[in-house]
Amino acid sequence: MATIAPLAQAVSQVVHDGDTVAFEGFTHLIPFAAGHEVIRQGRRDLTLVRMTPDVIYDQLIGAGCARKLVFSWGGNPGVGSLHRFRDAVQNGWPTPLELEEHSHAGMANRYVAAASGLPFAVLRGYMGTDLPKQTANIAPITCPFTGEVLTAVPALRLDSAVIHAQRADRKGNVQLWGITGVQKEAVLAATRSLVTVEEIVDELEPRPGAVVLPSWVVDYVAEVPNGAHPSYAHDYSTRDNDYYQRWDEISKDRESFRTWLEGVA
Amino acid sequence: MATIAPLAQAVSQVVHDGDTVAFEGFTHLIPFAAGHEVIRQGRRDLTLVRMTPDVIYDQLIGAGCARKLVFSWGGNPGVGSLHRFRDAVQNGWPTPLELEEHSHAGMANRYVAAASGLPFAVLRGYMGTDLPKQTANIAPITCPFTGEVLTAVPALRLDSAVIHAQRADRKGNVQLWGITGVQKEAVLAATRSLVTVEEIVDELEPRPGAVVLPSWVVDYVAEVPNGAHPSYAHDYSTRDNDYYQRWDEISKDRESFRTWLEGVA
Amino acid sequence: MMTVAAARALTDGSVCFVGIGLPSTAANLARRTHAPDLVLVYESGTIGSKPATLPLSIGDGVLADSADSLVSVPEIFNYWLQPGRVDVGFLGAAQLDRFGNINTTVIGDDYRDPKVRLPGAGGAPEIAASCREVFMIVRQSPRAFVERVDFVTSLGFGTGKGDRERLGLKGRGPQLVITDLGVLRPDPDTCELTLTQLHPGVDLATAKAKTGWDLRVSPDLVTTERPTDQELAALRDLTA
Amino acid sequence: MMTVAAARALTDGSVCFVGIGLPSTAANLARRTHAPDLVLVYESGTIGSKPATLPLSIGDGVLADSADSLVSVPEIFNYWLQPGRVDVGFLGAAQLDRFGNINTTVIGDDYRDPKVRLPGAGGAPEIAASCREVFMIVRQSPRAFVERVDFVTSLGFGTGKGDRERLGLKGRGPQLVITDLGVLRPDPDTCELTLTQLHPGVDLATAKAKTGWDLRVSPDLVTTERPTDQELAALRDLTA
Repeated sequence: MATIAPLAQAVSQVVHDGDTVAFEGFTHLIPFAAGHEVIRQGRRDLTLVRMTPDVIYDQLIGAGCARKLVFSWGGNPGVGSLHRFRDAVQNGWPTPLELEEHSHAGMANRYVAAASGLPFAVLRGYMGTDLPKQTANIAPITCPFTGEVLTAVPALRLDSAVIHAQRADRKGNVQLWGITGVQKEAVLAATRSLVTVEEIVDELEPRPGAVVLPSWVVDYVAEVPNGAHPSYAHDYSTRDNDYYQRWDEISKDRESFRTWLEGVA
Repeated sequence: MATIAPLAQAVSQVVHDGDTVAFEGFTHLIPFAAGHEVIRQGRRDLTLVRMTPDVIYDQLIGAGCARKLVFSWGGNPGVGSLHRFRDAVQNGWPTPLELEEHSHAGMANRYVAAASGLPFAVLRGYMGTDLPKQTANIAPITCPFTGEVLTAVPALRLDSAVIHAQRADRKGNVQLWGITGVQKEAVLAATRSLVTVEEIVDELEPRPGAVVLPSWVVDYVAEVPNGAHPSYAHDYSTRDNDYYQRWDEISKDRESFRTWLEGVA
Repeated sequence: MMTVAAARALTDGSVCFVGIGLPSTAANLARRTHAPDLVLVYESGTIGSKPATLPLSIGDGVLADSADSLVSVPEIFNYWLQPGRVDVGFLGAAQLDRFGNINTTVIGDDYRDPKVRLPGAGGAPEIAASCREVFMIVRQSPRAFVERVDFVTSLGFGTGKGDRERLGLKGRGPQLVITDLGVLRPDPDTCELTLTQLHPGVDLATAKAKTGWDLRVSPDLVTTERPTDQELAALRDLTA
Repeated sequence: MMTVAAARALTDGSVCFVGIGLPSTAANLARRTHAPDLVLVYESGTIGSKPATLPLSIGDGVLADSADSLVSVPEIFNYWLQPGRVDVGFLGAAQLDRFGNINTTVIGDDYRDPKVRLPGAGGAPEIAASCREVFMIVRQSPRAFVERVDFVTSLGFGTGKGDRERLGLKGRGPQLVITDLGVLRPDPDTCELTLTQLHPGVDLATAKAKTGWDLRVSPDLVTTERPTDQELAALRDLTA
């Protein structure tokens, strides 16, 4: 059963130094507040995992929390590049960042394999690209029935997963809707999980398109209204596109980033 | 785009002699009316596919439509055995019935592989059981990363799939809710598909838990109110448990079955 | 008695994968007595169902309407059962042998020409493989409790201790067999099913006579406690 | 002009896998002009989105609210893209070579020490592999249109005709490259991208100068028709 706790306590219980951790969200419901708490708690040596590392990952990388990034697309959606990510990859600032790079289809299937308790997943992917030359864990696999050669990728098992959702009930059952991405898979792939929610309610009224994660697969729930800002929570808030634009400016040089970072702590 | 047509026409377009065909439904939304139409049209040599072949498959088998059954659990749910199925297997009446037998997990993953355009699926399954001795298409597969041995099953590609749903709109987009089983996978695994629906509406209003199949993956839609009877359509009808009980009596001997069959035609 | 004994075996807060029939009745009885937070998972895709009336099939609407979460059939097997998230899998059997192997496929030696064709595997092989523990409910008779099952539909302990581990199965296998006469548990050293409990009024000779193998009996054989008034009332309520 | 030309290339009723930016604008323009039944699929899991305003990201709420069906990200890749159900995949590129290979990963020869680190693959490798056809929208410049891409993120025709078939890819690859200067199509015999169309007011010398390889020109080179008033109005409406 999930424990309902304040954000700082929940983060300290779930995200530890050296963890392989995903803060998932596909443009929608990105757990920014939890990410900022990880920065405040000074976590180090994280292997950050995400299909679409965006501004929150740029912030975690710039703050020196990460040693490795496992990902498939790293950018500031609709704006451009992630400057802290680039600075880490190109110049090793503030620390070098190891990369493990996949395609979206590969990453999604790696989460599915982990959520399914399988050691690997099979897909039609990566064929003819240079990705397998740079990423060790992409392997050919032969169909035992047809002889066709496909691609295998290993399960993406996580120490911890952090997501944001619209609601939880008092027992810790979690409900999210709108674009739900790979959040269910990330939670099911993780040993420890934390869900920040817009609000805790008495009862989760059924909703079209809603995903419900039962309390017994969630470890911590923290009530953090607007915890996805500047991303959004469908039916609660809209995306703060200005923030994403401003981030381009803030993150461009190390000095303005440092000033921003002092504001978080 | 799906064509909206009367049941008889839709069935004749979708289900052909010799087809590998699934009439899917997991206790709920079983396409009985379409199955009876297949009996009326006198289809032969069908390879019937389903996780839970129940009364409608007993009827199709007794009527001599099938030469083979691919399945994981064949019974009259809550009542007992399928007598026509038993008579075909044990006595070859009215024609011998070849069996290809899997577990639910195997069948579900075979549908998933076909829906995903993959030649096979991987699962933890069948280990230590006698099923692989009797079913040719279960094979060991080794994880290229860990060396662990798992089980592979081939994709279950269908010539035709028939399901029942609550609603379609006039463009042929289909909406079903409640227990949705493997119906999406069956339609996506098939070359041709038919969906019978309780009603055709102007607009599909979003519903909690609803699966929507867009018109462009459905071939035919036929409006058949109560087309799942004696099974049920969530929010439209309840399961006719008496029918299932009565079927036990009707199907027990060939004579009473023949009388029933004359009533269908 | 069988249903009450099965219900008692379920710990509050645990997650239980339930088939229809006696397992479903037992699990719902447990929910209404000592285990209100028992999580019921049905293979039709309902997670956390809280049916007010007993479902007649695993696809009943009442299971869907009262569920915390409703998912597809592939998802229930892949995301929920396969990774070992379920504490207890509840199974029945047409035949069961001394090592807890289960047959629900065919009676007779020849699969191609069976004496009796049974429904088949359903979800059982993977329930037996992946749940942390398996509880079984089977009526005891020499025809059901056999020396060797005609067909291994779902694995218990195979030929004895160590087989499950060799095959890489994560669950601990059948830990409890509840019959109309008593309760059997696997011997910790050999994994042979051993009678550890007799229901009130049942004598040992009957239990042995209704077992198709030379039944081992635990030195600590106890008698099952009689159903309480509360249990009987809840059961009546449920099956009314 | 680039957006209008791209929109025109989309056939009504076809299914289009759309990335954000110009592809999304072009697809929505097509929906508002000649192709009202164009089906837009976004990798965030929205199938049949009909946004009233242009989305700023592929995860905008407007895409979810207006979709016929909303599915998970694994499902969109596995059930919808991978089996080849999508007619047209729309892609951009940082670098593109004469055989339509795409780079969105790194600029520079050394992956470990790149000159410029780009966002990476995203959905593109499998879009390029599995869609029946791929349309590309790329601004023409010698830095973008290169002899050989520094990194093959997504495969076009590899080293030429036959490579896709040898790798078992089902889609036909890049069939159309729309630039700010004109349109390129693969030569049927060699699969080399060949200029088949120039936009109004663009001369051939400019197109050649802005291409980093020795650009082949079709003998049947035509001029793109000017945007109609209706197209321009719809585009203004969309981007207002």
